[in-house]
Amino acid sequence: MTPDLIYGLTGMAVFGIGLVGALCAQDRLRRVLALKLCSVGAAFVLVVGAWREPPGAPDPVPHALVITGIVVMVSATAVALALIRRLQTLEAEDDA
Amino acid sequence: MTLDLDMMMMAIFLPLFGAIAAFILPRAAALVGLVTLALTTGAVIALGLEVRQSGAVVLPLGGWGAPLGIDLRADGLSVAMLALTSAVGFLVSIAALDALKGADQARERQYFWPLWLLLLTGINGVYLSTDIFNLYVMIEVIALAAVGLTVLSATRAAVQAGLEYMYASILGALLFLMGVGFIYLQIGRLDFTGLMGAEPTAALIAAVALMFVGLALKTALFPLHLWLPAAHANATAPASALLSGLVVKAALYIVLRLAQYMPFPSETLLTLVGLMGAGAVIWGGIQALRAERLKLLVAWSTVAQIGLIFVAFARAGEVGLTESWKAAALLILAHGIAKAAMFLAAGRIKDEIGHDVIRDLDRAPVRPTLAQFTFALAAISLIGLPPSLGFIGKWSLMEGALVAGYWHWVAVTMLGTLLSVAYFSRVLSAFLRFDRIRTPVAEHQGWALADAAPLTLALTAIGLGLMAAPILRFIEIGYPFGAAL
Amino acid sequence: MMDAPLLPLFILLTSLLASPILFALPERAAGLRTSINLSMAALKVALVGWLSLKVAQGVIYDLRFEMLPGLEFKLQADPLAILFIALSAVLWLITTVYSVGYLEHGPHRARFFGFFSLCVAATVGIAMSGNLFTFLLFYELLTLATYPLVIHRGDAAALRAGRIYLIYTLAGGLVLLLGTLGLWVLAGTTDFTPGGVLADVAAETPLAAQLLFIVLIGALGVKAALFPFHAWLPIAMVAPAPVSALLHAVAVVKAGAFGIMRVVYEVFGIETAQELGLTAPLAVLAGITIIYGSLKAITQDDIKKRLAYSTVSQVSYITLGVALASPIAAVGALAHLIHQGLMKITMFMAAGNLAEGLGAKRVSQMDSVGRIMPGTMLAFTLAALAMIGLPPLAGFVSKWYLAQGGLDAGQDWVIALLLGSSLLNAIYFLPMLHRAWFRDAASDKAGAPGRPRIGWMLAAPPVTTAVLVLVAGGLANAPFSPLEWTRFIVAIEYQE
Amino acid sequence: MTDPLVIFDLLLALGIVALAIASLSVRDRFAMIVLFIVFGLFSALAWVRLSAPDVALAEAAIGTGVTGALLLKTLHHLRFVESRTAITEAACAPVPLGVLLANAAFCGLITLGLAVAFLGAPSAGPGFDALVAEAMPASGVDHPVTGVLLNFRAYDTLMEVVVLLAAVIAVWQIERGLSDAPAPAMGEVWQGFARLVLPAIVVIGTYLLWVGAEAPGGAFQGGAVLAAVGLLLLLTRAYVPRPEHRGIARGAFVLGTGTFALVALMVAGGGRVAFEYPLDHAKTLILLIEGMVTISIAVTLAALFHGREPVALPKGGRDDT
Amino acid sequence: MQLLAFMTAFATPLFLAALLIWPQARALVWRVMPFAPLPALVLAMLANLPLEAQAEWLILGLHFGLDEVSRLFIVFTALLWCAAGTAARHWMRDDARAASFGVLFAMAQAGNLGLLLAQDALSFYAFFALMSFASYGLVLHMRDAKAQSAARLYIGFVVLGELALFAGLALAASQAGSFLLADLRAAAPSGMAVALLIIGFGVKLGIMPLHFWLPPAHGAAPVPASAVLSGAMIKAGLFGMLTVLPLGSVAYADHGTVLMAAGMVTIFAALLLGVQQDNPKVVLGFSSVSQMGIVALGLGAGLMVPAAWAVILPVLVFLAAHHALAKGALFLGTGAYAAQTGSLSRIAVTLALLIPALVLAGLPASSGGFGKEALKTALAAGSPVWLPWLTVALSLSGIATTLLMARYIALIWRNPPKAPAKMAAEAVLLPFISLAAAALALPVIWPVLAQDMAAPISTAEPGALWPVGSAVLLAAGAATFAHAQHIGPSVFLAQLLAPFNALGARVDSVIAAKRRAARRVGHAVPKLLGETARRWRLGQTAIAGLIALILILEFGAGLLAETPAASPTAPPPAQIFTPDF
Repeated sequence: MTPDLIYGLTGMAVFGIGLVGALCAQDRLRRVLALKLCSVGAAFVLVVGAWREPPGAPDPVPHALVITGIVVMVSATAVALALIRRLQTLEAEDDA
Repeated sequence: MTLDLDMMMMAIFLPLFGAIAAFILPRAAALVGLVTLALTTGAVIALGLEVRQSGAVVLPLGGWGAPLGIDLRADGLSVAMLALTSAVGFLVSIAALDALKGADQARERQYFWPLWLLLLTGINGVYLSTDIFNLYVMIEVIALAAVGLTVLSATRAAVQAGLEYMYASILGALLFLMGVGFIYLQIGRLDFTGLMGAEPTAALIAAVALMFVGLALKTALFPLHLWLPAAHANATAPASALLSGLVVKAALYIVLRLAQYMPFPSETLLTLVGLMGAGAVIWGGIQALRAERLKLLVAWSTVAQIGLIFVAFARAGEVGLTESWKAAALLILAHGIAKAAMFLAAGRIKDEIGHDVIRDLDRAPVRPTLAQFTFALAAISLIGLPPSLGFIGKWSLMEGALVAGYWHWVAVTMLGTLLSVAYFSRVLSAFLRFDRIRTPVAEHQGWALADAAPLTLALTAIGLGLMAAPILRFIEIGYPFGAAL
Repeated sequence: MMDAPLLPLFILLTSLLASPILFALPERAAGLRTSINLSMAALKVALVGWLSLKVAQGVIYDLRFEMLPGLEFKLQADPLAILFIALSAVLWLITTVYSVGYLEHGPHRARFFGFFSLCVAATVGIAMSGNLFTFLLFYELLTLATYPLVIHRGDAAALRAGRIYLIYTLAGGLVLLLGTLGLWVLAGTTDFTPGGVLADVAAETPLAAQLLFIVLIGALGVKAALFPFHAWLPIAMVAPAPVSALLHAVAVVKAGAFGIMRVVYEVFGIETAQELGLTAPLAVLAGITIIYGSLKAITQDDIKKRLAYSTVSQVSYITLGVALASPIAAVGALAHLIHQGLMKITMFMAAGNLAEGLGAKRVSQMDSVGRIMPGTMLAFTLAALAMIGLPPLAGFVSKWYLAQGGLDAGQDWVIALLLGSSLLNAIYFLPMLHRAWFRDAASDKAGAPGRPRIGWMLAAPPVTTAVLVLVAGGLANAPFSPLEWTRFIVAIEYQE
Repeated sequence: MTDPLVIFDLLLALGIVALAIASLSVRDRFAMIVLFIVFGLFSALAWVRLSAPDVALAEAAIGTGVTGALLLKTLHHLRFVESRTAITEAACAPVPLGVLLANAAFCGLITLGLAVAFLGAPSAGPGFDALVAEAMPASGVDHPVTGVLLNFRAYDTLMEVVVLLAAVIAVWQIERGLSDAPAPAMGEVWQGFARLVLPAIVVIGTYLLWVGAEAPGGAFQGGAVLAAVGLLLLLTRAYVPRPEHRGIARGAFVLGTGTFALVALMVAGGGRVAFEYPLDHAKTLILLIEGMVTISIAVTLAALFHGREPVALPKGGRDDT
Repeated sequence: MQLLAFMTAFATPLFLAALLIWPQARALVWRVMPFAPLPALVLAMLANLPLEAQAEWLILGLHFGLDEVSRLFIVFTALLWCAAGTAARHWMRDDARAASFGVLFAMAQAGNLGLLLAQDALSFYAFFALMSFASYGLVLHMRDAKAQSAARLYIGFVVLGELALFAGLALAASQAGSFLLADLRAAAPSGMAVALLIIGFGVKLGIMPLHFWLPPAHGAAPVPASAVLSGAMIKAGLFGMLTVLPLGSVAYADHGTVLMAAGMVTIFAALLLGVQQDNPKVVLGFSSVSQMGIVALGLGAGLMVPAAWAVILPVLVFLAAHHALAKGALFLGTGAYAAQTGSLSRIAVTLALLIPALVLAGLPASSGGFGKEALKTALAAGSPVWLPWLTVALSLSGIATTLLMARYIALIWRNPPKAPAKMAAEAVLLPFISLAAAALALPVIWPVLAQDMAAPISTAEPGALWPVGSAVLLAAGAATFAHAQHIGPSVFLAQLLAPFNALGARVDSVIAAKRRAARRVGHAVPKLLGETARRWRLGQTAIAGLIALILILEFGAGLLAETPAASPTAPPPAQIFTPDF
């Protein structure tokens, strides 16, 4: 029962939950959020992979990758949210 | 300081600088774009000459070298894809000059160029990359730029399609990222070389499943294609041409690469891939037959053609994979060129006639003859009639399948061909029908610059069939991967 | 004489290069278009003449270009190719003259002549293909180039015809692709070699070879209008008369028949084909087509449709001659390739003249047309009599050799078949002649048809070809006549 | 085995999973976002526990902070539009429960399969540890993560900045000509708060950037914190973007990318390849890059939050900026 | 006693003829008329052979006799007269000239029966003349122009024939010095006499070129009269030759040659002439001519090679019986056909007519077939030079007859003969059916009847089908052609192809309907699928499903690869997706 095991499985769970959300959610916002959960799940895997038993220092490369991933994800999220806003406005204009 | 201009760096950085320049100088965006494209094309040509002369070339960025650093590598296939990208990109850019010239299109014009140049950066980056995490970042670059291009027209349908595309892109990329995580867990490194010797363990199998589905989602392989038709059909013509001709190819290329370097293709999985491809060929064909609008038809044809590429990939099973990728690569090249030509032509037709409802095309009093001719030529290549490159690709596909005794893939190919004849002939007969219009029809009104680019593309798609042997020899340079590393 | 190894390529290029130029010409540049057309056609005839002289001297032309590893684009000029090229070159010239006259004021002339040129280029390519792969390339090109011609009128009927034409021929092309691939996989080559390349395969896996034969002949049978793949031909007659002439006499059905020849003689080899036991069924199929086409022709009232069904019947003579596997029948088949072309093109051009000059499109409207358009109808009559097989016209020569060949092959039923077919030919052609010459037109026709206004460009071509029909039959034994050339070819194919 | 930390781990893991489920299943969208932010913070905590403070910082600042702010802004916009037009979201027909269940079942299978794969993978298996340790002296920095980000895998990082650039271009493109929901009403208290807090945040951000070379922290985290300044300025309307600021904004967006790429290219030559910093100047160059990138990131994130390109529309136009 | 029997045999008809003069008796006489030949028949059937009787008292002394040949002749002649009498009774019921017809009919009957019984030249000639001249009235009965011209022709030839016959008989008698026919034969008459006799009998027989009278006469006479004219009376010519000529003892090579050649010409010329006729009865007449040509062949062969006569004779007798029954049936059948009014009954009668027609044509295993084969066999004994020609001619005669019969059948459809208006439709049927049945049954009856003379027949081959078959085909072709000519070739072809075209159109429309339906389905199903997939967001499900599927497949394959012998019974799941090619 080491942390990597626990958090690794947590990561799987979070990824799975995010996937369910991404596939099932109807609400656009919720889908974005679900995708973000997926990305956290993926990040867990890398961070866990980098973890070493306490005396050892963790592998820095996956950390760097996760940071990159986070920034990439926020960019994608921003674009998706911009699309959602725009679409909502267009629908409102059409319906009005 | 002496600059050592490495052509691989140029292929990636030129578009990047171009994008920056186009972004901060909106008024000169078109000029910047064209110059960048020309320079990039030059770089790719130089790179191609280098590769042809000395085989695959490798650039360890930062001097570290894989696995710690990231290597760029150009072999025959990479350069072929780069060449496809620059050639198609250059001609689409020229066409875009005309397609976006409207007075109300100032903003589209302004954003098209930086987005497109960033897209080019991403695509070129994919073709030169040898690191799977780097690939992840690159496909995200592509995804964001492509979504931006998709919604360039800012209509409701386009934005809706763009949003769906965005969801699919993010999910696909995340699946890929998860796969990267598993690969790191298993082998502790992320470069292709590390992958090659790996044993197929559970973690790697999971990685394969995730990455393959993620890429299939990005390349819109049936049944994960649902986002594609709307996205490609509703974008403006040059954007559609880029999306259909180039963007989906990036993910396809990654599949090809991974298939070569990973313990990926078990026979079962290949059969599954082939079945999905067959499904795409049939379903895409049927939907194209039903499509009411020209661009939607073309978009569905993309779904079918991508399916065909996967069939080519799976045509001879695990054993034949060392050859099958060539057939797939030929089809990728053929489709990239021809589909770009076709979307541009469709855009021209829509612009001239004012709509693209197939049923009413023959009621229009103007007939953009050259665009129609271009469309027909592109259709010839997409159907796979000789001597087009599409034909050569189909020939390779069927030949391999026959040799391996996989008759069902031959049957699927033939069915796909018939379907494509059926749906393209719907359009062609609309072009050539004259009895439903009373007023004199204006046609053949001389040459338009706007038609030059699509026509050139279409003629290239046809003519390259004659160059198939050199192309095949070229894409084999540096294969297999390890040999030249 | 100069030696020009690229001569076949030049012949191909005369029409292949003409095509884009013609496309690019503006619609109103009629004079320039005509002069390009005619000069190219004349140049081609001259080049073909030169080429045939060289080939007769034994010069071998062989141009290769690798398209895929091991798979070549190959042009060759063997006597068989010359036979077909000569036909298409001469008839192209004539048809071009005719088309210029026919479409004098019609729409889409740039498009028409562009595709027309392309079509002939494809035909020449088919003739000179050195392997089945190259053949396939040009075969598909031919389909594509003829499609716009078939739907030239652009109305619903034309489009329907075009669609059916496209479905049939492209499906045929697809099957041919499969067959070519099969040949490539089985034999490792697709080259046309006298004596065939499949002897070993046939010995080892006869089933595969038989399957291949069926696939290839089936694919080619579509264009050759072999029963039951003939349905497109009568429907495609909605096309303008020069196009019909092209479809029926010069290019399309001939390409199919020519392909069957190549496949039987130079892919399988006549002996192998016989050993596989597939020539006899092919002969029977051809026989069925001959009779069926004639029977259908009898009931047609539309002149062009009647002629179209007649083509269905007549082209199968060629297949029959090939399938009989006798050198004498082969002479008949090859000669018929030429003769049928001459006869049928005459008739279609004459029919076109009737439609143009008098608006007569149905047999029932043909009363006394002979007196109004004597030249045209004389040509028509000559061709019809030749079709029936009256000596000394061209049709007789080919039928004679076919009958002899049937006896030679021990297939006596061929005699009965030919007699029956001739009888049927007579049944559907003679009433037309009777009407044309001996029946008075219905007197109450509004406004007596005065001198019809057809120019020399319409009138001369059918007369010319009719004269050729007479000459080909009458001087059958003269050197360089089709028949003589045919004998030369057969000597090669049967390796005597 | 009864390490108290294990119990902490288990509780934290449980909390993370529960928050993930809760944030997706809670009906109210505002609550959903709040729950997500808490989830993000919990995850960051977990990563601290896994000795990944850089990642935790980044996740807290960007993954949770900025993302949360973006989500909230979007929610605000959506509610504003809905309130104006009385249309409700999710107008499309609901998906049958069976399909949803199938989705869930498949996802469950996937999770199970991935878990199996994860358990089968080598624990604390091979990695880059040795390589990094070996290369660190030549990297020009002391903190390994920064070394990886800005030297070993600097190409990735450059492309990551490019992604940000692409995002901001795309967002400007998407939202062009779009009217904005009125900014959330920020009371006087907030404005005062902002005035007090802002300098502090700037200092923190700069510090983070600076320590990045030796300790956890760096361009992204620093940039995120600085971006928070921008957010606050925007929210409080202390700063209102104007069309004439566009040039500067563009410059700021591309500053990081441009500098990074230029440096990467310029160092090449004389036997060095791109991204191969001369050892003597490595630290300087990396600092230069980090600084520029931090500015870019901060401005870009703020711009992403703001959304639209500030354009002058004709009077009475839809754009209220 | 014997004399009385002979007298009754030929006097009964004479007596009836006399009674008819008396109007009150006519009804009764007509009723009895069918039975008039009965005494002769009874005599022929019951008498022990040879039977002779003399009446020296009558005229120059008359001799009657009955031998093997004449017995058989009497049998079929009497049968024919019976049938004709039955028919005549109904046929003539409302005829104004019924009485005169009856008288002449009875007189001809008396002559015919009498000549068969006569054994001396004088009585033979008298009966022969009685028959011939009485028949003139029968031919003339209708009194219309056609009948008159036919009768004129008839009487002309009768006169010619009687003259020749008389001269011939006289010559022979003077040469033999006796009137007895047996003596005449034994004396080997001179060539001249034989030639005259041949001409005399040849006229009756209708051998070319002496046939001109026959077809018109047969056509013009009323149906009952035609039946006996063709069935019975022309056989008298044959009988005359058999009795008078010294066949089997002396060779007359030239005469034989001429007769044979004439016979051969007759067979085919009659065909050529016959097919051009429009009257069905005339066609039947030509058929008789043609058939007599065959008989002439036999006679000619007998004249040339006496040795062969022994085998030829029975065959000729059989052929005579065969022709008499079949042709009689055909003539009566023509009447029966004419009497029918409904088209269905006409079809029935036509079908019945096919029986005697095919028998006459020589359908294998019918009397015609046997007769022809027997004749071939018999002729094999004759001149070897002629044999091949004869064989061919006989075979071809089958074709000729069949064609004539086809022409006949076609004509009764196109030019139906006329029957008396009020006649009962079934009246003529009975005699027709009887004769047809007799003709059909002849090969079975003959051995019983003819005893010793039946040998060549009962041993003969049943005959070949091809002459009849090919002729039927030819006739069908000709009929089709004629029909085509009639309605115009293009119309005909259109008619011919109409069913096929209709079928084709039907198939086309079915296909078109199916295609439309398929198109509807083809449009609806993808649309439905697409809509459902979109609404249910199946694309999303597919993502998860696909990953799960790959994981399962690959893990499964991995597990199996690790433990290959884990489950030998269950097939590895991998193979489910990878069929073994």
